[in-house]
Amino acid sequence: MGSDRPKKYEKLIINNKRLDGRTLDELRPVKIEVGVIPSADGSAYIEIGNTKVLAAVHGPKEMFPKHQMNENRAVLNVRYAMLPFSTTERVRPGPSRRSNEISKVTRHALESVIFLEEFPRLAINLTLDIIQADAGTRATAITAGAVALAHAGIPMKSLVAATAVGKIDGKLALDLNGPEDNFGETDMPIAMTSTDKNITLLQMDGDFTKEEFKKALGIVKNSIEPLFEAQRKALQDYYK
Amino acid sequence: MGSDRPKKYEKLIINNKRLDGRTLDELRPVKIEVGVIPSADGSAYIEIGNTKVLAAVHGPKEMFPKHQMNENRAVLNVRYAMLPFSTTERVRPGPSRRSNEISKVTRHALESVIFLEEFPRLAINLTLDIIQADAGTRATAITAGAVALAHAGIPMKSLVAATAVGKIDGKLALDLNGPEDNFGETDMPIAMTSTDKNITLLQMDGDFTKEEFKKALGIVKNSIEPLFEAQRKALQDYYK
Amino acid sequence: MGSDRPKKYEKLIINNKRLDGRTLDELRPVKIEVGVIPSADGSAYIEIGNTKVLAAVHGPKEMFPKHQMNENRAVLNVRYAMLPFSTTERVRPGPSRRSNEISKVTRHALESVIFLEEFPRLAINLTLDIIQADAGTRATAITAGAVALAHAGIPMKSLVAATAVGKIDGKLALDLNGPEDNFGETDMPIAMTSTDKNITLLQMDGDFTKEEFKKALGIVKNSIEPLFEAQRKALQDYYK
Amino acid sequence: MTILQQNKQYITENIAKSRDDGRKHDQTREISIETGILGKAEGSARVQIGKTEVIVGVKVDIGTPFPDTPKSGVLMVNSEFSALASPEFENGPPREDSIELSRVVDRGIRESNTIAVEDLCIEPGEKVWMVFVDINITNHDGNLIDAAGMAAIAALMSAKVPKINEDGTVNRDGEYKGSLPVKDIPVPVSVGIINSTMIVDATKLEEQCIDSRITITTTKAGNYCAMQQAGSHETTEEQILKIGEIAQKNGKERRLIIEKSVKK
Amino acid sequence: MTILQQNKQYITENIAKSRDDGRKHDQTREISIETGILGKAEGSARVQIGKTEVIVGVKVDIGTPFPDTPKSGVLMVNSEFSALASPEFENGPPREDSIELSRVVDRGIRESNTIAVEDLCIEPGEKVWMVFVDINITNHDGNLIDAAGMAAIAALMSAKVPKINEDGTVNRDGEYKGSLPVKDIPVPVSVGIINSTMIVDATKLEEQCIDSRITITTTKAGNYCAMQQAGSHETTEEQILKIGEIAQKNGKERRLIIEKSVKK
Amino acid sequence: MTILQQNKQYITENIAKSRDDGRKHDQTREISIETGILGKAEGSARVQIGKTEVIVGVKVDIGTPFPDTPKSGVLMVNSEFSALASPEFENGPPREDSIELSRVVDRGIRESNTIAVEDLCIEPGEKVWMVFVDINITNHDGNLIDAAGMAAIAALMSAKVPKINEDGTVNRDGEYKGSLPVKDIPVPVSVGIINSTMIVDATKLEEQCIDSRITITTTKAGNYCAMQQAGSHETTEEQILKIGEIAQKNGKERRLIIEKSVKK
Repeated sequence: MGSDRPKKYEKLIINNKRLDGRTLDELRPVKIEVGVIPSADGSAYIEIGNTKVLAAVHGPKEMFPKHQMNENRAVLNVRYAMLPFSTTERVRPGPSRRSNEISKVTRHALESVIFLEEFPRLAINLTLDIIQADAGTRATAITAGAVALAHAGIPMKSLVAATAVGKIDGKLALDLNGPEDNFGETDMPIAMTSTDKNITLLQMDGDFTKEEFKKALGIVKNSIEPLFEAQRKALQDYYK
Repeated sequence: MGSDRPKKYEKLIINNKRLDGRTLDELRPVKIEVGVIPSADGSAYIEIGNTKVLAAVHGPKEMFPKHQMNENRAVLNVRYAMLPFSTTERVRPGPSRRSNEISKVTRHALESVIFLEEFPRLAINLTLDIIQADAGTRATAITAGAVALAHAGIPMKSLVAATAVGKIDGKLALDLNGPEDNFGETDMPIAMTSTDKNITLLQMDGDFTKEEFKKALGIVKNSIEPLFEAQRKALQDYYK
Repeated sequence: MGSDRPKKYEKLIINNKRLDGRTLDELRPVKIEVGVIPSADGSAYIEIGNTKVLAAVHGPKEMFPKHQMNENRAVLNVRYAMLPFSTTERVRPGPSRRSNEISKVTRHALESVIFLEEFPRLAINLTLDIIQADAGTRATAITAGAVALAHAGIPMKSLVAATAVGKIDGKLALDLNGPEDNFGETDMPIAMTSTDKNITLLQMDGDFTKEEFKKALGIVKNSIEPLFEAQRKALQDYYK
Repeated sequence: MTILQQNKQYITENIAKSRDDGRKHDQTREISIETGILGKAEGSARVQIGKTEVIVGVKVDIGTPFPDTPKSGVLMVNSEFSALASPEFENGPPREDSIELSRVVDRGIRESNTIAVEDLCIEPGEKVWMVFVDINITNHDGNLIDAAGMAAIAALMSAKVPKINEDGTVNRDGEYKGSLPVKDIPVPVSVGIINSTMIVDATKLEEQCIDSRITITTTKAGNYCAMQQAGSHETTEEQILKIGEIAQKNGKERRLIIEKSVKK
Repeated sequence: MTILQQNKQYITENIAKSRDDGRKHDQTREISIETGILGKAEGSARVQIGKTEVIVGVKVDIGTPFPDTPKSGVLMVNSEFSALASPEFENGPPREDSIELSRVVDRGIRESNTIAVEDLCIEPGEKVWMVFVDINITNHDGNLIDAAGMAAIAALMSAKVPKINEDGTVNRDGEYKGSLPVKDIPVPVSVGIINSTMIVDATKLEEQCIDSRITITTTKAGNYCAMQQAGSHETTEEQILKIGEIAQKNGKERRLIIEKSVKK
Repeated sequence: MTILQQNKQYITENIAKSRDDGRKHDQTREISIETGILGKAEGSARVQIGKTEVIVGVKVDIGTPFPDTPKSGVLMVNSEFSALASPEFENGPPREDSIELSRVVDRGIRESNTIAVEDLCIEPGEKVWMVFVDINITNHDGNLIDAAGMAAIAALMSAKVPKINEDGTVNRDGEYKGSLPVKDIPVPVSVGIINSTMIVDATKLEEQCIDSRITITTTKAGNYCAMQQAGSHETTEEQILKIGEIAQKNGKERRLIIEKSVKK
């Protein structure tokens, strides 16, 4: 947040439009494809703006290692990884502290909608590979993960989609892209259920007054629907 | 041993007194408190001079991993660690070759007085965190560990306490402090049982003639009693 | 391959003789001794030129960790390691990507001649320590490994020996030594069975035309016999 | 049913009416903070919230800046869950929880600009101050993030910057240039939701009954600078907004305790 | 017998006559190559052989040369077997196979002098180009080495070298000096032997029946530049020589597909 | 009772009268030392004590001094317990024992000032000699520390320091400046106590019966420079003093063997 800005990003909002032409409460273009990984039980490919993610589900299957088994419900394992070539600076392969934390919050974001109790002692493994990163990788991964789980036939109460709302040049804006994330003041990733718009992921970095926070939550709630539509359409297209 | 000395440590002994005012066979001030960690089965906090250690015992409890279980007796696991902020230069978190070796000799120093055969197949876990290090951390940890084991109700034949005897400016001195350890010639950590003054830990670095060695052992034997008294008092105070 | 050559290696072949006096299809001197490691079930020490390798076999014995057990046959575990002092530049202790790959191809090179199906659920462990490295360490290790397996009484269809054939100064040459490996164009390690001269290891780096490749294979086939003889003699000498 | 399961059921069923230890839903256990407790660290603090205890040490050293930020010092927050603190930490500490805790504390400090890394520059591109904040859990009875967050900021506020010797090394003889420049007092407040009831400062036993935990860090100005939701249950917008208010109120109270502890 | 065992038995018994998917013994599944698919990598390619899919990204950065080769840049080939790609990769990826794959691909490129590391020198002893070739398996249906090898060379051929900014850093705004100098097109061809029958481009199921696998990499000139045998069965000299010919023929065909994919 | 247990019982009961292999209590098995056995190491030695065998290689290289000791070279002692040497080393080597062994050997060398690190300075703050002493256990039949300690000092005494090339790199063509400056000959002697009986040079089987092991390293002058007690039994002051005398006597004898091995 707030490092030295190159000239071309001196202003991120001009005439209430952002540099990529979007309005302040507009999502980036979204594209979702289902069933892209034949050997997985469920899979999805997603593009949100320039962020590209592959999601695959294997399971429900035997838990390994066994001592992590839960007698009463399935365990959801989530592995989020930025591939080495996904960003401007090469990412060292292997888990990092950042990817560990994101795997955890992503797991929490999706667990609440899965009927895990239907598969005691089993594991559901969700792998999320960030192919290309341009802000919002965890939100994009969650949106893809929910589709891959549905495609795998895992019973779910609801879909989940995620995006971010932030503050750039002092104004609230939905679904930050790369430069907006780098040079903006605040970033708040949020995941919501499709049924009730309940919140399953909430993180925030930066600065929000109480009023800004309330308004930011409202923007997401009012503008997230296209993500659910894209999820449903991708699943319908697959089964057509 | 023997690196360049700053001016203030040019002489470590003046008129048979050390820089902190102690005589050559005098222990540093000792303070022990029992039961400082509520969630542990036994615990102790100790200060010996400026060295500060926390000790906690969990167990006897199920052994993990199972394949390290001993059919005939309990296994004592000892984890000695210098916390990152315990010394002038920050210590990298995680085990080191040094802490591995000290964990081993500390385990040996305490095993001989525990009736391990009373708890076949179980584990007794002793954690020793060095909060602040000013020479003698392993000796101080052993002294604290014995108290924590007693507080946990582990049956023991005897208490064990430890200190060091060294050679500074050519003279034998008991319980070296930081500068004495850094600029002295020899350091010999020793642990003894309270009942027979038998030796359960012996290490030595530096230079001792046969006569110095004999004299050094005698100094410890004659001057270690205050440590046992402090241990007993701490345990009594706790149960008062 | 092909880095800047010091003066003394400007020519690797003079009058059809190599710098160490060998002809192009001549092996380096070989020396094998059996039973050098008393605590192992089978062992061998080998020198091929200046390359020196210790091989030891433990087993057949219980598999650890158990989940790698094979119900139908023994598992051959191979550990190839360059000791830290084996080369001009010190080698960091511990497995590397290179040693991992070599352990794998070495395992493959030997598995085909062992009656693994005679020992279901068990492990045969082969350790190969490179004491001194002067080209051909994997080939030398395979030749030693086969002898150690035989010495351990593991039933085998055939012996296996390995060497390399390469291209130096444009000509095919057998069993490259250190400078020939460093300054030559091509290196092809090969392992063969003693019974049928079948191939159980083949790797190649460099440049071979189809004709060179065929000729290279022929050179090995025609000149490898002394290695089998040395293996047999070492085993006979041991049992004498 | 195991005793633990019985306890959990009891707590879950009764939480709307009363808490196990008699506290009000928005009541924090007694907080005690002591700073300057460690002789070899440039800053330090011990925080106790009920039986939960955390020690933080701050080490200040000279290092080289990262190539892409030549004028910025380095702030590192690390945490270790010592096997001392809980029987559950013995078979390997909970890596994921430990990473999350340190990252949430780190973000609170970083995003509130409490430590401006530009202030830590000594010589651009060559030498900067490196500030290590090491969190050590000493006893775990719940609410570790709040305890760690308070201990971290108290330790930073108590920290001194050493003088630099003539040969460019850090003076380790106890001579200081002054205090570490600390601009804000970020305070994390974690709220647990059990069966739709919101509680502040959950004990370890209560945490085992929690559906969701939301941590919100507030600044002196009362603004939000970091948030983190955990747990596998949904929360509603209304709950989140309410938690924001709880965090402001409790954050303010705790900030006073922190300020007092550093002054004395 | 499990279904897998039945499948394996069926394949093994019938392979001399016919392959499961009707292909001829020396026939490769349909190959599709797309380059320039990644916006943040200097070079990239996706290769599909049947259902097998591999993505390779090439990152180009400035670094310091190794002390013993001050005039040489650095080429690094790395591979990750993502848990995405196969149920077998989930309990820890097959480290040994992953290392072997990247080393075989690396040797094909290195030994054919495709990238001359001397061409990557910027300032001897000080600054060189570092080229990272990262292989990611996206779906595993057999023949990973061939797919990875083709993707790696296609990605390198499509790669650009960034301009250097005035302050010596890499230009990351999409301004390029030109293409990465690529001198050859090494192509690995793997041949599996099942019951003495040689097959090209084995599927995952076929690979489970394989006695031996020999991979031979050929250059534009049709020469061999790298070989690797795997599997615990012996092969004969005749088989190896035959496989050399198969590798030449198939290598030539695949090279054309690669060249076409990069030109478009 | 297993055979091992029967053996242990037999040894324990009879040790006061006689040892399994007929040796006297203070008698060491036959020692054989050979130096200069490795062509690529600057120094090397193989030590056999009975069936126990240890190889040590010394590598000498140029490196940068640690910032806090700019005028001192670096001495590193490392040990690997190869899976070769014992069936017990196969499921992961005994890390703790390996660390202890190398640290006890290291302390013997370091505390006796055998290698004065100041003598290893080439250019203060810039370049120093780094001496790596790598211990490799080849066959384990007990008394590893003594064998390793003897091999380490013999290898150091046989070690040469390479010439430095004009470009500042180490000459690796076998041209040497001279011997490594070695000032003392520290010798560790380990004494085991079984049922109050003290024995020197325990075999692996005897080690399994040992209550305590005390290792004392002596210098040429007969002084003690390093000690290490192991084992979970108490020892008395009298025992320790007696062991000191045993270490002096045996150390003197072994020192002669080492000296002879290096001279020839």
